[in-house]
Amino acid sequence: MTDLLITPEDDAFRKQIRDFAARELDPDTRAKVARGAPLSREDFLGWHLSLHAVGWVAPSWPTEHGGPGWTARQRMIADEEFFRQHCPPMPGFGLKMIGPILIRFGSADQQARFLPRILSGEDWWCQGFSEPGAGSDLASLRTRATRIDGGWIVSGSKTWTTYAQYANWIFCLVRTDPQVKKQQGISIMLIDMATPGVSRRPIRLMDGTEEVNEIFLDDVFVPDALVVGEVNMGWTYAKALLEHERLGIGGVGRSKHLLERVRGMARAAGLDDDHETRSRLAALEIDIIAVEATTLRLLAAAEAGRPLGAETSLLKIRGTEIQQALTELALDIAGQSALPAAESGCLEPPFENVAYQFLNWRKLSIYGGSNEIQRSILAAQVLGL
Amino acid sequence: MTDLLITPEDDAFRKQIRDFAARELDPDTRAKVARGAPLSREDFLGWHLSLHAVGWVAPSWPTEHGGPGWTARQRMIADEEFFRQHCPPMPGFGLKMIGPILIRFGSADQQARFLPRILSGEDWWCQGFSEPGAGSDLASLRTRATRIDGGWIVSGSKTWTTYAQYANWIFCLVRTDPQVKKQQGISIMLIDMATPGVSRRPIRLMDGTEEVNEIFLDDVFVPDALVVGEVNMGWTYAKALLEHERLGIGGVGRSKHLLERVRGMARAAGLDDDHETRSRLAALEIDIIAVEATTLRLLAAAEAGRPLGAETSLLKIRGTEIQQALTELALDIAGQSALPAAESGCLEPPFENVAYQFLNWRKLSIYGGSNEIQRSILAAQVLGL
Amino acid sequence: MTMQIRFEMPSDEALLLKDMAERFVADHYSLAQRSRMLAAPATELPAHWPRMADLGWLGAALPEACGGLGLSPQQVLPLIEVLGAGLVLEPVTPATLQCATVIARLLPEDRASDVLAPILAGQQIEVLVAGPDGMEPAVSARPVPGGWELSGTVRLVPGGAAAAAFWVAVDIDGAAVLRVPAAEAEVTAYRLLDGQAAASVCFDGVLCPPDACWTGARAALDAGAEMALFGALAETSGLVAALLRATLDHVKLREQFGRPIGRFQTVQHRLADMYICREEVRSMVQLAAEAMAGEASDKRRRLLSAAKVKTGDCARAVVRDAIQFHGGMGMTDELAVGHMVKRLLVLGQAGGTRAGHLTAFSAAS
Amino acid sequence: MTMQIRFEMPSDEALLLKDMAERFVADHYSLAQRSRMLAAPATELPAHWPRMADLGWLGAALPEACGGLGLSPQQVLPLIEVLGAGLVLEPVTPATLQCATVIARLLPEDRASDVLAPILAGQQIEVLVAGPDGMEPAVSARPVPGGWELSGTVRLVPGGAAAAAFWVAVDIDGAAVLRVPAAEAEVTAYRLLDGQAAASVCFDGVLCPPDACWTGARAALDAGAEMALFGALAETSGLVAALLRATLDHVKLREQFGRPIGRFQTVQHRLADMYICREEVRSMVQLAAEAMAGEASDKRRRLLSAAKVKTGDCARAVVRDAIQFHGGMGMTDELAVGHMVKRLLVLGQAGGTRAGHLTAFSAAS
Repeated sequence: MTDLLITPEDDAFRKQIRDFAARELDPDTRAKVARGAPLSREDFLGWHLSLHAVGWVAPSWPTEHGGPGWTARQRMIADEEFFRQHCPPMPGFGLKMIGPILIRFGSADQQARFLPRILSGEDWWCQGFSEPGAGSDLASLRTRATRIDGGWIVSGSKTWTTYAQYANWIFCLVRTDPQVKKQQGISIMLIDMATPGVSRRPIRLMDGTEEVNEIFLDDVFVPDALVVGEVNMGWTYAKALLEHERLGIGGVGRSKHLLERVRGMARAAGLDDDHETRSRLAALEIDIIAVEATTLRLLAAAEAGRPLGAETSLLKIRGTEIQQALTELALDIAGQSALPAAESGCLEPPFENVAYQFLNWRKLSIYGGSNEIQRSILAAQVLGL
Repeated sequence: MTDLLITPEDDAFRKQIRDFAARELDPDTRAKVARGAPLSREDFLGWHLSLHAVGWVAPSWPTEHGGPGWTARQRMIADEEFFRQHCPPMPGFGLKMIGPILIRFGSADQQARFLPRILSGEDWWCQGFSEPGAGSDLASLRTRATRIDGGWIVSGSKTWTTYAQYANWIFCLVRTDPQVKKQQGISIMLIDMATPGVSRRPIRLMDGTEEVNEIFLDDVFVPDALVVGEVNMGWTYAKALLEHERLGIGGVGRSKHLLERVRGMARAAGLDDDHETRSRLAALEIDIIAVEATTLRLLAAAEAGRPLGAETSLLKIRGTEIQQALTELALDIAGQSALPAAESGCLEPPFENVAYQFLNWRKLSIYGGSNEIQRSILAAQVLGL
Repeated sequence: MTMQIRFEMPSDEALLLKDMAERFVADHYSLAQRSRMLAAPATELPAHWPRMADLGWLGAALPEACGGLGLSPQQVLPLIEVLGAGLVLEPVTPATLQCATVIARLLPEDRASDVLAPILAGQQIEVLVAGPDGMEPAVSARPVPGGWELSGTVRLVPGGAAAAAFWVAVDIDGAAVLRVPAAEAEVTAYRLLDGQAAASVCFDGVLCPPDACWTGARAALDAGAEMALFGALAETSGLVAALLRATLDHVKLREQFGRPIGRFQTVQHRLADMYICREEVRSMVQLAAEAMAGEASDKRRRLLSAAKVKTGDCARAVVRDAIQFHGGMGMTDELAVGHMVKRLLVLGQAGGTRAGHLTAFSAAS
Repeated sequence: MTMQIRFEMPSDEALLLKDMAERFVADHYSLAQRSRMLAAPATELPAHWPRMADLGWLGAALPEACGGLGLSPQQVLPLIEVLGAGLVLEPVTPATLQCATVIARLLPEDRASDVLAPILAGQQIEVLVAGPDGMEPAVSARPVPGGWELSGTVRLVPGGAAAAAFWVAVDIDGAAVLRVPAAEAEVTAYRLLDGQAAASVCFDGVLCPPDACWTGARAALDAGAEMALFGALAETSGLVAALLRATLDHVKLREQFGRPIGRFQTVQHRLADMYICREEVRSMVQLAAEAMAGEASDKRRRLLSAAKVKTGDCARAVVRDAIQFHGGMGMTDELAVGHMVKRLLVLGQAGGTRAGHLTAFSAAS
C-alpha cells in the first residue's frame, strides 16, 4: 500500500511510532486486530495504558492538558502506523469527544476532575446522543431534564450506546428547555453510570456482538456542576464536537489496514492472480489514495489558514464507501469459508471475521450522520443548494 | 444473444419477419443501421413503404384501421427481428403516438382524413409537447390558444421536435383554458406545418446532427375540426398516449442490436479474449435478458387480465441504462479510433459511429420522462411513497 | 426440445401450496419461535420436518411415481419463495430439491420409491455431498474387496448435521454416487451464520458395498445441482421481496426531520431501485424455472447462470439499502431484516460463484 | 530522491499565470469566437499561439536554461486547468509539455535552446510522434547511406496538423528520436471530435541525416510521456470543475414542477457526488504533479497511473450527470457543456487506457 506521508521528517516520526508499537503492544491483542476480531475491554485498556505511559494517548489534546504536541500531519502518520502495526483503534468517546468538549467548554473544575482520569484510563466514557426513533435527526431529542434545586432530574432513553458495558460515565444530550425550537434548549450533561435511575440493556446485533446498548434514565439526578458550559448550549457544543478531528473522518489508516488484510485473504484463497480480484483490489487502493490525497490537500489548506468547512463530509462518504466495498470484496474472496457461525468453531483464518465485519461495518454509512445526511450537508453548505 | 421468444409458433412467425426483411430492406439503409449511423428521411420512408405494402407498418393498430392483427408477443418478436435484420427503427410520432390517439379519441372525420395518410407515408407527423424551459414538466405548458370564431389562434413555441424537418403535420399540446389548474385546460391540436405562422429552427446537437428543432407558432389559426376530442381534455389524452406501447419501452430489440454491434467491435479491436471486456459484455447481456424476461412476465400478466400500471417505468429505466452502458463500453473498446470528427473522413468501421452514438443516446435517460421522473413514478404509483 | 418460455401464471395447486406455506410461516416462524428452534442441537431433526412432509412439500418437485407431487419448477417456485422469506430452518432445498432429485433420477423407479419413502414421510433427512458443479473432488473411492473404500473430508454440507445418510459423489470411471449411512462417517455438526444446520463430514476409511453404488450418475448429479441452484435462487427471490416489503413498511412509518423518511426523494428513488431489483430477480428466477422445465441443457444452464449472476447482484444491492434505510434498527437481532441478510449471505454462496457463472455464461455466448 | 508530497499552495507566479489565463479565456474563447476558429483549416497555426508565447505559457514547464520559466508541474497545474476548462484549441500539452520536454531532456543545452527558440517564440509547432508509453512501434528506421530511412504511418498525432516538424520515436539499438520536417512526411490533417487539430502522418521513404538523430532517448521519452499524461489530467481537472460549476448554475436557475431543480433531493445528492468527483480529481492530479516533481520513477509512475484511473472514472461520472441535469439543453451545441463533454471524451483516451493503467498500478502493488 502506497504511503503519501514520507518526507524525511515523516519517516523519522513514523519509525518512532512503529518501534513503540512493536515493543509495547500485547501480542494477543495484535493478533485479534490483525484478523479483524471483536476486541475486549482489556484489549483496548492495555493499549490505552501503554500509550498513556509515554503521553501519546490523546494526540489531539493541547499539551497543557496532556497531549503530545503532534502536528495534524503527525497525527495522521501515527494513526496510519498504529493501524499498520495492528494496534486497537481506540474508542473516541473520552479521548475524541467529551475530552475535547470539556477542554473547550468545560469548567476548570470539570477539566481538573475528568481530564486526567480520561488520560489514565480510570474513566471509560460512553455517548448518549441517539435516541430510539431519532437516528441521524439529533435535534428531535426527547430525553428531558426538569430543573430542581441544585440540579436537574433527567428522564428518557438513549440508544446505540457503544461499549456502555465498559463505561462508568456517560455524556448525554438532554432537552433542558422544551419551549424553544428544536436545536435550542439542549444541554450536555455528565452522568455517573452508577447514579440511581441509570440502567442498561444490551442490544444484540445481527453480527452476534453486543457492543451497543440502550440506556434508560429514570429520574436521574444531575447536579449543576455536571452540566457542561452553559445550559441550553449543548447543540452548539455537540456540533463543535462533530467538527473535531474532521480530517481523520476518512479513516485512511483503517482502510489501508483492511485492504492489506483482504489482499492477504486473496493470497490465502489462491486468487492473487485472479484478474477480477486484482482489479477490484487495485481500484480500491486507488480510491484510498484519493481519500488520503484529499485529506492531505485539505490539511495543507487548513495549515495555510483556510478554515475547514463542511467539505470534510466527502471524506466520511468516500471513506465508508471504500471500507464497505472492502468487506464485500472479502466476502467474495472468502466464499463458503465465511459461512460457518462464529460460535461453530469451524471458522478458519484468515476468513474467520469476514462475515462479522461485513455485517458490523454496515453501521459505517449509518452512524455519525448517515451518508445521505452527509450528501445533504455537502449540497446545502458547500454547493449552496 | 439469447432469444426467449422461441416456441414453435414464435419461430414460424419470426422466420416470416426475417425473410421479409431480407428481401425488402434496401441494402444501403441496412448498412447504415448496422453501423449505427444517422438515417435520412429516405431511409425511413423506404422501409415504411415496404412495410405498408404488406400491411405491417402499424403493428399496434386495430385491424379495422389497418393494423396487421398481431398479438403483443408477435409485436415483440417483430420488433426484435427487425432490429436484428438492421431495419430502421421507425419514428413513432405518427404510428405510435398521434395515430393511436386519433383511433381512441379522434372524430370519425379526423380518423378518415389522417389515418390512411399515416399508413401510406404521405403524412409525416412530428410532436409538439416539450417547450423551452419545461422539459419533463409537461403540465407547465405556455403555448396558448385564444378562441375565435370557428377555431383558435395559437401562439408559443415547442422544442426538441424530432425530425420536424421531414414533417408536414405537427400535433401540439396547447393551453386552451388559462384559468384552471396546470394539468387541466390543455388540448391537443393538429397543425399543418404549412399554415401561416409556423416556422422552424433546427437545433444543432453536440453529436453534430440536427435531428431536433424548435417550432415557433405565431398566431397560427387552427380550425375546430383539428382539435382532438374534447377541448381541455388534452392532458388526459396525452397520458393515455404515454401509456401506449408500454411494454415496448424496454427497447429489448434495440439493446440486442447494439450488444451485437459492440461485440463485433470487440472482435475488431482484438479484445474478444480480454477478460474485462468479456465480463462487461456478459453482464450487459444478462441485464438485457432480465429486461426481456420482465417484459414477457408483465405481458403474460396483462394477457391473464391483470392491468398494466406504472411498473413499466422500470423497463424504461433499465432499458436506457443498459443502452447507455453499451455506448460507454463501445467507447472503451474503440479507444482512439472513436476520436476523429465525423467530417474528418478518418473514421473507420466498425468504430465510425461510436462517439456519435454515445453523445446522441444521452437523450435516452432524459426524454419521454427522465429516469428521475420514472423513479418518482415507481415510488408514488407502485410503492405508495 | 424447444423452449416454451411463456411466463404462465401459477396453477391453482401452486397457489394452494403457497397459501399453506404463508399460513405455516405465520403460525410457526415468528422470530421468537425461530430463535427457540435455534437453541436445539443442530443434529436433531428440525422441528417441522414431519409437518412439512404431511403438507406434501418434501415431495413437491418429485415424480408422482416416486411418491411426489410431480410439480414443475415453475409450480414449486411460489412455495420455495415463501419458505425462503419465512427463514425456515428445515433443509428443504438440499434434501428434497437436490438430493431427492438425484435419487429419483439415478435409481430404478421402485428402488427410488423405497429409498425416498422415509424422507418424504418426514422421518429422516438425506443429503448429497457434491460440489457446485455436481461433482466433489474431495471424496475419492478406491476399489477394495467387498466394495469401495472412501477417503476425504467435505466441509459445509448443507443440511448435513441431522442427515441419516449421505449420497456421496465420487469418480468411478466417471460420475458415481455412493450411499453412506451417517453413522459410518465422522460428522461434525454446526450451524452457519444464518442458523441453518450444516456439517463437515469425514469419509476416511468408510466401506461402501457394491449395492450402495450407482455409476453413470452424471445426468442425475447435474439435475441435482441445477435443482439446488434453483432452490437457492427461489429462496433468494422470496427474501428480496420480503426485504423490500419490510423496508417499505419501515420508511412509511419512521419519521425523521419531521416527516416519514419515505417522503425524502433520495429514499423514494432508492426504494424504486430496490423494487426494480425485486422485479428483475422475480423475472430471472421464473425464467430459470421455465428453462429447467423445457429447455435443452446448454441453454438451460446458460439461463441458470444468468439468473445466478443477476439475482446475486440484486440481492446484494437490496441488502445494502434495506439495512441502510432501517438505520441502526436494521443492524439488530430484533428485526427480521438482519436475519434475512444473513440468510442471503449464505444463499449467495450456493451453487457456485458469481465469477464462475459469469464466465460460464460468457463462454457460451 | 524522497517524495515531498506536501500539497503546497500554488506560488504567486502560478496564480498570476492562472489569472492571466482566465482573462485570456474570457476575452478570446467565447463559444462564438471558438466556433469561428474552428472554421479555419486545421493546418494553420492556431490563432493565439503567438500570444500564448508572449504570455510565457509555452515555456512555462521548461528549464530556464532552455528559455522556459522553469516551473514545476505543481506550479503549471493551475494554468493548464484553466486552459483545459477554456477549451483552447492550441496544442499546449502535446507541443510544449510533451515534445518540448523531450527536446530539453534529450539535446545538449545549447542545441536544445536553438531548437526550442522558434517554438517558444510562438512561430511554430513541433510535436512528438510516439505511443502512450513513450515508444511508437509503428515507425521503424533502417540504416541507409547518409542516415536513416523511415517507414510507417501514425494516426491521430495530437497537434500534428499544423506542425512544422515531427520528433519521431524509433528503435535504433534502443529508444531514439529523429527530427523530421513536416514537409518531408505525408501529413493528412483533420480535426478530432472536440475540434482539436490532429494528423495522420506517413513517414514511408523519409530520409533522416545522422545529425537529426538522438539515441539513448528512453529517459527523455518517458519524461515526455509523463508530461503528456499530466497535461491531459490537468486539463481534465479543469473541465470537471467547469462542468460542476455549469451544472450547479443551471440547477439553481432552471425550474421544473414549480421550483428550481436544485431543490430536489435527488439532484442535490448527485451534485454532491459530482462535487466529490471534482475534489478527488483535483487531489489526484495535484498528487501526480507533486510526485512528478520529486519522486523516484517507479512510484511516480504508479501514482500517475492511479491518477489516470481515478480521474477517468470521475470524469465519466461527471459527464453523465452534467448532461442529465442540463436536460435537452445539455445535448445541444449551444451550451459549453456539450463541447466540454467532447473534449473529455478525447482526453480520456490520452496517455493509455484505463485497463492498462490499472494493470500497471496493480502489478506494482
